[in-house]
Amino acid sequence: MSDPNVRAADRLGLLTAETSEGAQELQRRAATNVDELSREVGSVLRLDGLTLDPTSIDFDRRDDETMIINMGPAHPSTHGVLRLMLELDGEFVLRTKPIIGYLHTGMEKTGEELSYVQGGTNVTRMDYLSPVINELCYSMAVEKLLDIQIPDRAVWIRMLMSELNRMSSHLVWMATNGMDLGASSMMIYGLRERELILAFFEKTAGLRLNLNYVRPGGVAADLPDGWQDDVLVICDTIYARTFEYDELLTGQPIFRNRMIGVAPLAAEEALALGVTGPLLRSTGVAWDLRRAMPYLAYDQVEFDVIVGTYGDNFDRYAIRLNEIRESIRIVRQCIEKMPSGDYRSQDPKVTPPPRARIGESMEALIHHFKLFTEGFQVPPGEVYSAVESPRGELGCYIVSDGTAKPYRLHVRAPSFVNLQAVSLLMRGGSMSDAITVISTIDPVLGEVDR
Amino acid sequence: MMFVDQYLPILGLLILGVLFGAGSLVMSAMLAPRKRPSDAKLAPYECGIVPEVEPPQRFPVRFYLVAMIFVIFDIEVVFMYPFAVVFRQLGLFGLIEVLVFSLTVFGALLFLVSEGALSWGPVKHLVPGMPARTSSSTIVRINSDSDQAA
Amino acid sequence: MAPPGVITSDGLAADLCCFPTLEQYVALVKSFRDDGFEMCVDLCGVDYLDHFDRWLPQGVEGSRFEIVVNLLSLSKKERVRLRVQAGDDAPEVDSLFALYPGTEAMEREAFDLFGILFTNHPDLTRILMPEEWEGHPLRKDYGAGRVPVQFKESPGPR
Amino acid sequence: MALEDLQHNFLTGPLEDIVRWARRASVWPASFGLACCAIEMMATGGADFDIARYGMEVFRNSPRQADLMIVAGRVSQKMAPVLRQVYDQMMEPKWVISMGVCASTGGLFNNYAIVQGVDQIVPVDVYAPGCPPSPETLMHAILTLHEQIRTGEILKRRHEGRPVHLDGTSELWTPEVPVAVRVGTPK
Repeated sequence: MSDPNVRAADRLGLLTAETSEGAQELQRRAATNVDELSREVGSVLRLDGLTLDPTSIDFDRRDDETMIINMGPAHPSTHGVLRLMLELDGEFVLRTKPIIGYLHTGMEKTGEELSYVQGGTNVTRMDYLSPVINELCYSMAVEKLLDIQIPDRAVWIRMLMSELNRMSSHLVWMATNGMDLGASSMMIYGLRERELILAFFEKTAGLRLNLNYVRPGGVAADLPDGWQDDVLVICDTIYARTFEYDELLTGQPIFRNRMIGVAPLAAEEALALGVTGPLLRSTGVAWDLRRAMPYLAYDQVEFDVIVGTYGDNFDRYAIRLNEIRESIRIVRQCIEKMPSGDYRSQDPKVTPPPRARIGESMEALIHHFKLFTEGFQVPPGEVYSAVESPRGELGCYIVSDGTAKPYRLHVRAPSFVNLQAVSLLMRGGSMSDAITVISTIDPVLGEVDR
Repeated sequence: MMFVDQYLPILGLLILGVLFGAGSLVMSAMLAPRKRPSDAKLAPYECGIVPEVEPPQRFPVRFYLVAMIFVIFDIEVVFMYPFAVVFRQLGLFGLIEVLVFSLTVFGALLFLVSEGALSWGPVKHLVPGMPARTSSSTIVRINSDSDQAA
Repeated sequence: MAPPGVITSDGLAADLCCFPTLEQYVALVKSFRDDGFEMCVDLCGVDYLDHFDRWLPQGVEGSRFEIVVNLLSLSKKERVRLRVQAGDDAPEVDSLFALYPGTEAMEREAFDLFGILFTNHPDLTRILMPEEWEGHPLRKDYGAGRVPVQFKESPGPR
Repeated sequence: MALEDLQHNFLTGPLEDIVRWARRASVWPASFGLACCAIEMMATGGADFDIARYGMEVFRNSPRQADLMIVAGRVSQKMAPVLRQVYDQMMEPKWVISMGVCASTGGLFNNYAIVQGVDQIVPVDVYAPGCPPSPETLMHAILTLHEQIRTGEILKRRHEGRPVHLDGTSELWTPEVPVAVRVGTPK
């Protein structure tokens, strides 16, 4: 692999032997150093107070008795291209090591080549289940750097769209979690409800996914007229349907058997691992950025933070199910309190002139042209802004050197950090638990690999 | 004569079986677009990864215990066949005999289950005294006024 | 609150920002942790090759590589950002694995994409790039690896 | 009257037509979801856009039982050998739909990490444009593939997938450009 620009085509010959990742893989016990071995076994964190391991599994099996297999990138239940190497003693998992990078798209490098105006399209493809929230985090960071205020209506539109996006992301999670546990009818219901939200996104932003709707300085376009009754229809149907899901899943013995008491996480372990979002709230820590560090207009809206009690899979399922209902409550309040006014800040540095004026005046045309080709200059400095994405705290760290392109764009992906809890949660569980653990952590590999 | 027509249907069935088996083999050989499978197709499928570590031959005992259960029931059924053919002539005596036989086999099953052959279920970490939880009873709602810090 | 010898400034974006030296780095993080910062939210590398003249408080001379650590206190609802100058050609920083086990993957990513070494890190291998990949992609001197696109200067239709 | 202009129907049709017609009817896709296009592929499999009407709702997870590989999403350099391995392990006859511009040409990400077009790794039959292609676009791509199967040769010798080199020359194989087919009205 001499020249980094060599495309895969020229090394096709030695391709099949190349799937092994050498040092990144799970090595035999003899070849792993002590810290790494204890981390993979998940014991470095497992506090002795929580003796959770059944006595029947002794964790220091000799190398030849255990089997190392990998739940590789092309696996139905790894929610994308996550590769997990598991050391199994028959059916029980002794060691786990996630190997990621199979969807690494070099987005942070591409982010440095795109101007601030174009940056949204790059960032929105990271967590492809909640694109609006990615763009929101990026735009808020840029606005903090530019130190500009956006009009009230834009704030409320952003909040409405990100809550709708949270609902659609949790619906996809309900669908895939049901499918992972064998309830494939849940897949059909979850995706069917999500189509309502995607139809509204298509009506507002023109696209179902990767909308590029939230931009630095406000939103791309105003809400379509008559949007209130669209959103009301969405809220009513999905609110009624959440009780159907509850009925479909919560009472079932198989579902309960595989979710209750499986893969618990304690608050200290979650904090030490830097885990955020529903995974952290399931351990009883009431930390939701929308409540703790309110951004947009979350302090003027009435909603509950859902916190679990036992920290196991069933709590994470219950949290996500109830968060859909909370999002519906927020969306209903957004409909009532939506202020009027312009949907984008009138600061000419950031917002292009309206289409109509371009035809008339030359300056508007030049201004429009310069803004979209070169983008706007951002004063030098650095900023870290964080929002609550359906998976946890999504942070965007931008360093700007005064030009129109960010000097360094780093996105703190919640799934990337939550994924580290895998070896801890799978410790001592059986293979079927491993599937539920991956599903309840809800990793989106687009943002894990960036 | 009686001898032939009694065994004729068995012969017919045998021929049909052979024909069907051979037929499908020949058809697939004829129609298959690619005769010799490439080495990739012979390799085991490990989610797209080419496995260098060949799977170990040693399997934990747990798998063999489950296999034992199958063997037990298999033998039981094999002995049931001749009984099923003549159970009318045997009458009550035959019935009791078979019940005794299946009870002894059931004893073997009980032993295996006590050995933990069937305890495969997901490993549960149940907190003692955990109530039966529903999706709304297991969560705590924190609204803005009762804002408890973490 | 910050221990002596560490220059703190309120930064441009109103977050508390500290600039510890390499020696004070782990000690400062430990003092923050005992001070109620329960979670290390983010750790990433930055390559300041083309932007050496960035704003730095006096007494801190900037180097090419920099490690930015983001700590979060859930009890006090505060964030603090630490920027450590990690050196120019062979950047080397202590690992925070002992204090915050959650930074293990972030440090591997900083090593993979920037080549910054972390002493006594349990498993310092690549995490995002293929194993035999040469070079650290996010460095400023690393080419973007662009393929000539058809309508620009490219060798004709593929 | 020569046999050619006889309007063949089910009874008198040649065996090849029937085999091709049968193959087209239930092409099972291998679930090879990578990125955002995978979510749209799931939505296509969902209730609203339902590809079950083409007999495709079963997303086989092992390549042994799959006929069609929908490469849904951007293929990174690390994933390229895995993609090739799964493709090799699929049974003949097999087809590939490259869903989305990232799979077809590297799309938005023209950088070191993404393989610029999956046709450098596996021979592609149909390219579905869009980022992500909406379920209707994917269904149109599937219908185009069905037309290709119905009218293509039955025992097409698929070369070992020699790749297309950057300089445009490819000694063994060039990606067959799908014939622009009017879908829906049978010939």
